Amino acid sequence: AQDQMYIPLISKGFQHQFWQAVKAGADRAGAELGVTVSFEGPDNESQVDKQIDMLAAALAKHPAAIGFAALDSQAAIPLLRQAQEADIPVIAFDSGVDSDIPVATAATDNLAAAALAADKMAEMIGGAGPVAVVAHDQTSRTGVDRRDGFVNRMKEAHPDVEIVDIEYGGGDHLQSTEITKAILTAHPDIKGIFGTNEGSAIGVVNGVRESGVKGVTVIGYDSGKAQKDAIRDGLMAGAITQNPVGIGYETVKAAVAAAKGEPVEKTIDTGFFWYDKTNIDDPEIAAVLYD
Amino acid sequence: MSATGTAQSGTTTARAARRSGAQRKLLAFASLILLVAGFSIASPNFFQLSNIMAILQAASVNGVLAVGVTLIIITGGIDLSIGTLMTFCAVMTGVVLTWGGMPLPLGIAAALATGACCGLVSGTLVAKAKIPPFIATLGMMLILKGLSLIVTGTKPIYFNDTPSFTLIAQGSLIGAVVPAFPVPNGVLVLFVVAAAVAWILGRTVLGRYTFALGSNEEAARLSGVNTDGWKIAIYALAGGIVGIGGLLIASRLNSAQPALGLGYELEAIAAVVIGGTSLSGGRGTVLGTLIGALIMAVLTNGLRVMSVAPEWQTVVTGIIIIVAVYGDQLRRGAAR
Amino acid sequence: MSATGTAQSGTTTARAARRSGAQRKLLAFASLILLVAGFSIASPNFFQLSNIMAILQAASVNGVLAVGVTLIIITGGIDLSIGTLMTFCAVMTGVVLTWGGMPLPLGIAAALATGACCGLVSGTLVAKAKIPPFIATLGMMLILKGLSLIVTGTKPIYFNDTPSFTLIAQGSLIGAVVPAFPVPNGVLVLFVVAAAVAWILGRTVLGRYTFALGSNEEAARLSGVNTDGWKIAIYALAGGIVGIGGLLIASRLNSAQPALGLGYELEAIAAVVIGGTSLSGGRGTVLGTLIGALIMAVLTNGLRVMSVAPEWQTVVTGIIIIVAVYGDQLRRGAAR
Amino acid sequence: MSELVRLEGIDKHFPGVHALRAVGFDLRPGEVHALMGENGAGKSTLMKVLSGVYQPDGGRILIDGAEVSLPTPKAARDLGIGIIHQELALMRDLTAAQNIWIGREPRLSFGRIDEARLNAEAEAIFATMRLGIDPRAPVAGLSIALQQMVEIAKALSFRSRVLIMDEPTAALNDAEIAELFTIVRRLRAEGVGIIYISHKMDEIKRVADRVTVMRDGATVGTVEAADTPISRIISMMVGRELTEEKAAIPDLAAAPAALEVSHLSRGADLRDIGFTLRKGEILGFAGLMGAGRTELARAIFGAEPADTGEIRVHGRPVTIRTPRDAVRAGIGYLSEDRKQYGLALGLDVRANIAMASLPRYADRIGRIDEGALARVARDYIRTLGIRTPDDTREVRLLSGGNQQKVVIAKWLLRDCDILIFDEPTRGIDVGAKAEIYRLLNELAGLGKAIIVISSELPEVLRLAHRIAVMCEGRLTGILPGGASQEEIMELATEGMAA
Ligand SMILES: Nc1ncnc2c1ncn2[C@@H]1O[C@H](COP(=O)(O)OP(=O)(O)OP(=O)(O)O)[C@@H](O)[C@H]1O
Ligand SMILES: Nc1ncnc2c1ncn2[C@@H]1O[C@H](COP(=O)(O)OP(=O)(O)OP(=O)(O)O)[C@@H](O)[C@H]1O
Ligand SMILES: [Mg+2]
Ligand SMILES: [Mg+2]
Repeated sequence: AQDQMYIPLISKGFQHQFWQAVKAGADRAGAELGVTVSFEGPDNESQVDKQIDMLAAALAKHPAAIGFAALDSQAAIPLLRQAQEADIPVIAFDSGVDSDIPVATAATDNLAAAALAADKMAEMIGGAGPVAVVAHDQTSRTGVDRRDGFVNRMKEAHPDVEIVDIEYGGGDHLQSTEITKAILTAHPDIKGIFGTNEGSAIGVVNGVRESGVKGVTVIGYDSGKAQKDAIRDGLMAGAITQNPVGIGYETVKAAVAAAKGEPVEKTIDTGFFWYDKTNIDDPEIAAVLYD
Repeated sequence: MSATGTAQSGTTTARAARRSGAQRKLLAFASLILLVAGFSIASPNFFQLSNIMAILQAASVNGVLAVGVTLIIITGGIDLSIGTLMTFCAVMTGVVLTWGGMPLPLGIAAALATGACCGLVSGTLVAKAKIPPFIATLGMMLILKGLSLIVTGTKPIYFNDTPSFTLIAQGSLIGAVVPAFPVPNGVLVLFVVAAAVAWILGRTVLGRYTFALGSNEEAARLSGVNTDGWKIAIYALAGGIVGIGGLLIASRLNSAQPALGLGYELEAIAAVVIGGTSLSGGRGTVLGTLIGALIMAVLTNGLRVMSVAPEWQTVVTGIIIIVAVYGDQLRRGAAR
Repeated sequence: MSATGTAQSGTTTARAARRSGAQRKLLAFASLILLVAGFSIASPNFFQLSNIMAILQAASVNGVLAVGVTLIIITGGIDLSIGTLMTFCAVMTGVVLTWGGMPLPLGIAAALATGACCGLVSGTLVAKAKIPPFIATLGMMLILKGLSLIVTGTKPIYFNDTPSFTLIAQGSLIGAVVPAFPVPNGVLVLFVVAAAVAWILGRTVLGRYTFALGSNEEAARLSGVNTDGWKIAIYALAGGIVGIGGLLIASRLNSAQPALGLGYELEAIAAVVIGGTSLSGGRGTVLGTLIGALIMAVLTNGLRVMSVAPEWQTVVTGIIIIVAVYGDQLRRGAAR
Repeated sequence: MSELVRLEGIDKHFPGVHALRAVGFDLRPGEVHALMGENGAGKSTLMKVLSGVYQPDGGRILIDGAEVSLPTPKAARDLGIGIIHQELALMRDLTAAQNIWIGREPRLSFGRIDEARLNAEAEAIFATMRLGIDPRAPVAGLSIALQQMVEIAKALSFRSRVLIMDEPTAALNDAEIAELFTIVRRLRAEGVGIIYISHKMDEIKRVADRVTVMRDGATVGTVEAADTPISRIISMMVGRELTEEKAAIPDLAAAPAALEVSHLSRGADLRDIGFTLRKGEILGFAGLMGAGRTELARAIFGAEPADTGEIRVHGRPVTIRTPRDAVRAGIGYLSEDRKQYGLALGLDVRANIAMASLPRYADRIGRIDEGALARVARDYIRTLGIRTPDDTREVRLLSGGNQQKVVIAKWLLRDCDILIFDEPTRGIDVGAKAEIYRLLNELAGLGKAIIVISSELPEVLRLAHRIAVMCEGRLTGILPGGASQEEIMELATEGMAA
């Protein structure tokens, strides 16, 4: 097995559906290209140092290349430099690394994706009214980008939509449920709520359902069975999905190419998509959804 | 003559102790009322039936976990594994109901049995292998966390095939009878569990030995009590109760989320301690734990309803936990 | 004759006691060696200088936190706030160095002072307000978590303007002298801190009172010891040590990450207990804690290097923690 | 006569201690067999072997002539062996009745406890002991004496054929001791065999039929109590003759006052107490249990400061809010409950002796001079005859009496001018008692001012230069050293609601 090319992917997590989809894509590429892929990430997106330790352990294994989804790109620079010195190409995935060390980046533009969610939200609530955000994290790149992408777009393009509350549920379904119920209590006139990842979005759906409030537009992020069901049932108006399988697949593909010394594209935009009741079964969308 | 003197002082002390105990509980209750009153004044949206129900509902999972761990804390132990055990129980219910396609009662039994078995393991590690509870349950916490992910393949298990499953926490038996009072079943479950455990603690042999273990385990052993056996039984019982918590959360989320659970243990333990149960064992009440869980739920909900910035919510929660226990401490000091 | 008898048996006991104590430590050390040996056989990549250094580096932050909390645990207390305090100290260093543009020593002083002050607050809550350590430090944990986010505005503070800052943990003084042995400074710091605390515990009045508090606080108080004062001092010292941990992690990450820290307290406490320190207070060693922290770091790294699936890593870690402590328990039982 | 219990060649080692060396012992039905010996002689260890707590390394245990093994306390109890342990083994958070019936609760269906019956039966036992303890009172709220009574009640409730009493009277006053002896005699009449351990020599003559003496883990011999003089038993115990007589009472009228207490009050426990303690004086405090002597000592020492009142030390007024203030003012306090308040049981002998004087053995940066500490610790181990292998042994492993000596050593090392000894000889053997008496006299001779609180009147009479008597929180009078027991008792019960 040692003869096979070995490529570890250090992600931002592994327990969540999203990361499992990335892993699935990476595994698929690994199988197709005949390389060994491992996939690992810390428990939550604040554990920057745990991720660094994982990167260090990965380097110790003398891999052919490394895939890395930096929780904090600056913090990882010394180890990335170490990789560079050892001639181990680094592929950034999910979000970029502020450095020229990664030879390629396969990522979603979370800011733009969340802005799209804002546009959809504004459209559905008639361009005005109070809305809230249940975000999954206050400090991580993805949490911040999705929140800011949504909030800034509202401010710029939909000034009559007021963001009355932003809360953080850690992506925990239950916490996000309670948060949503509290938001609905505090702002009975709320028109819409945006949940910034799968756990948050499901929490919002649960919260709205449990409090029995009608007419709140829920927009989610990512995919998953519960989210797809909610969209089909009309509990969720729609959601943004990234292409995690594609991210994983492209990352490994680029890593293999880089390890072989072949040229790779500097940025691989894996894209994002809006999906709702109407297009959920389109082949193009169904391909990027996962559960 | 000395006998009468003694008798008098004896009775007085007992009466004083009982009175101060009741007072203390009343005062802990007062903290709760104070919080509720404060939030009601601060936000008109707070004191509404729907929000009160939301708070009770929010307290239900943590409350059940806290009631379970109260038993263990009274023995002088601690259980860090309750959060991930809750999840593991939910997962096993999912395995039985969704994967196995079995009927609901078997799913419920699966959660309880899983909880009890894991509790049995923890209890055995503590009682027989003499591993300190902190470490035994820390190990179990990690093991169960991993097992949930392994069993599910890190994917949630949904209960869509068992539609009645969501009724466990979300339906309202009481609401069906008294529509004006739609108490969710989850809350009902919490109160039933609390009442049952209070009864066990106050009336049964198991309860007596729970206090005895926490008060002076060696003395209990020298008195011929099978301390190891009872301790294992108590951990198993607590595990079973955590299994009920697993059912509640799975029912509320209509799914078993394998990555959930870490951190729930501290919240439950906090509720227990706020409720006046001593971490050094030997004393504690279920009613106190219930009030503790409610205090935490009111606090969290109230700060959110007031739209306090999330980072300040954390700070205020920390301060209020300290202040609540400080108040309790003052009262105790005064009683002493 | 009885006198000589006593004297003789005296020396034997003392020697036996010393031997069993030394044996125990040796055997805890043996667990560590066993783990290292196992991983070395299982994976050729494990036992390499660079990986050993990575392990030591990984152990350094947790090790420093664990050494700090060892002091508190020996007094019979516990500190759940060390994780978020570490972060808060890092943040304050960031404020002083990056925002304030002050020189490096002031940044270091800021971390230590922040740690000591917060320790002082915790200590005062415990000693004066008589709040159980679990609750006092749980409250502090939440307060400090919130404060870090508030101070930073939830954004990391980078130390790019103070390039030498990264040297605190990442440079290698030893490597500069002995290039074949590039021990990172973070590791050096860990060993220096451990040696200093071991000295304090073993040789000074503060150390003696640390044990006395954990063994019987009331007896110490009735001997005229200012127990409250010393307890506060111990919490403050532990806080200062956590401040060092904050410096190390900030230096490793070249940034103060405001959301970090939750969960680190359990890991540190686990290292302490694996190292043989009793959570009920009165006994413990820094050497044990050091070994405990190394065991945890070796375990985590080794499983990763062996490419064990992450969910299985968790399970195996849980099992090994239990087994390690069980081994220690067996030895103690035998020694008893 | 048939034998109830026979122990043959019992051997028991602890790490570094050969606690029992081929001990033999026998007990007949209907006798009280006293087991005597110095602190650390191995009495409690032998009894723990007989009650299934410890497993012997060698030897045989015969019950009714048949060899048995006693792997657990329960096994022993099932054979009819009950024990009152020397160290209180109560669950402080449970009530008196709950403690008595722990492990044998009367049950209803579903594992429910018949609490009413439990309390009623406990009350019945208390009634036979002529005690008015409320069975529903949590044990933590009872005084040590009452806790001891609960232990005794518990042992009685077993209706054992063999009842071991390990120093049951250490914490009792005379009235209660008399009560206990009534019970003992009744049990003896019922054919129960009783093994009775005590350091109070007069009790032998009062209840014992035979006496077995142990020394250094071995039996010295067994004698009939009736025809053996106490002095003979003492010399068997300590291996030499003890001569003790009361030292002459010095005339201290001119001596300067060391401690002056005036109008000291705290709630209902202490009411307007005033007295003067002179340099070189031993002031005895007598009173019934609960009279408030301990409360007074704790108030003076700042453990639970008084509400009002003035304390002067060497003529200067001092404010004492904490024990630290008291120690700084030169006051030392040896509490009546050494385990809870006197010792850090998990620490070694040296650390405990040093506890009150540590700063004196440290330099400016707080570094301890262990060498010097070890030297003084060994000095005290020698002069007080503390039976310990060395000064680095954990105190919890010492026998009770030796633990007490460690506390005494702590205060001697601190070199206080004023020493308050609360029940200083509780659980201490005759030899050591004599040494402590000698020591107290010596200290007084050196000009120390000493308060001795004791529930044993003979002890007060023997030691004190003057005797203060308390009753219900008030100081009812101070008598000269030569006072009679009757005079003291009169003051001790003065004004009590009879
Ligand atoms: N668990 C133990 N471990 C080690 N040594 C012990 C233990 N228990 C007792 N010893 C030692 O055994 C000896 C006998 O102790 P034991 O308690 O039987 O004495 P004792 O005769 O009851 O004394 P006392 O009158 O003071 O109660 C002592 O030297 C004591 O230190
Ligand atoms: N049975 C009891 N229950 C509760 N408190 C008691 C009891 N007996 C005594 N006390 C408390 O102790 C106080 C006085 O007891 P203290 O121990 O000071 O008396 P003492 O004279 O030292 O007697 P002792 O011989 O027991 O040491 C009482 O005023 C009361 O507050
Ligand atoms: Mg004894
Ligand atoms: Mg007293």
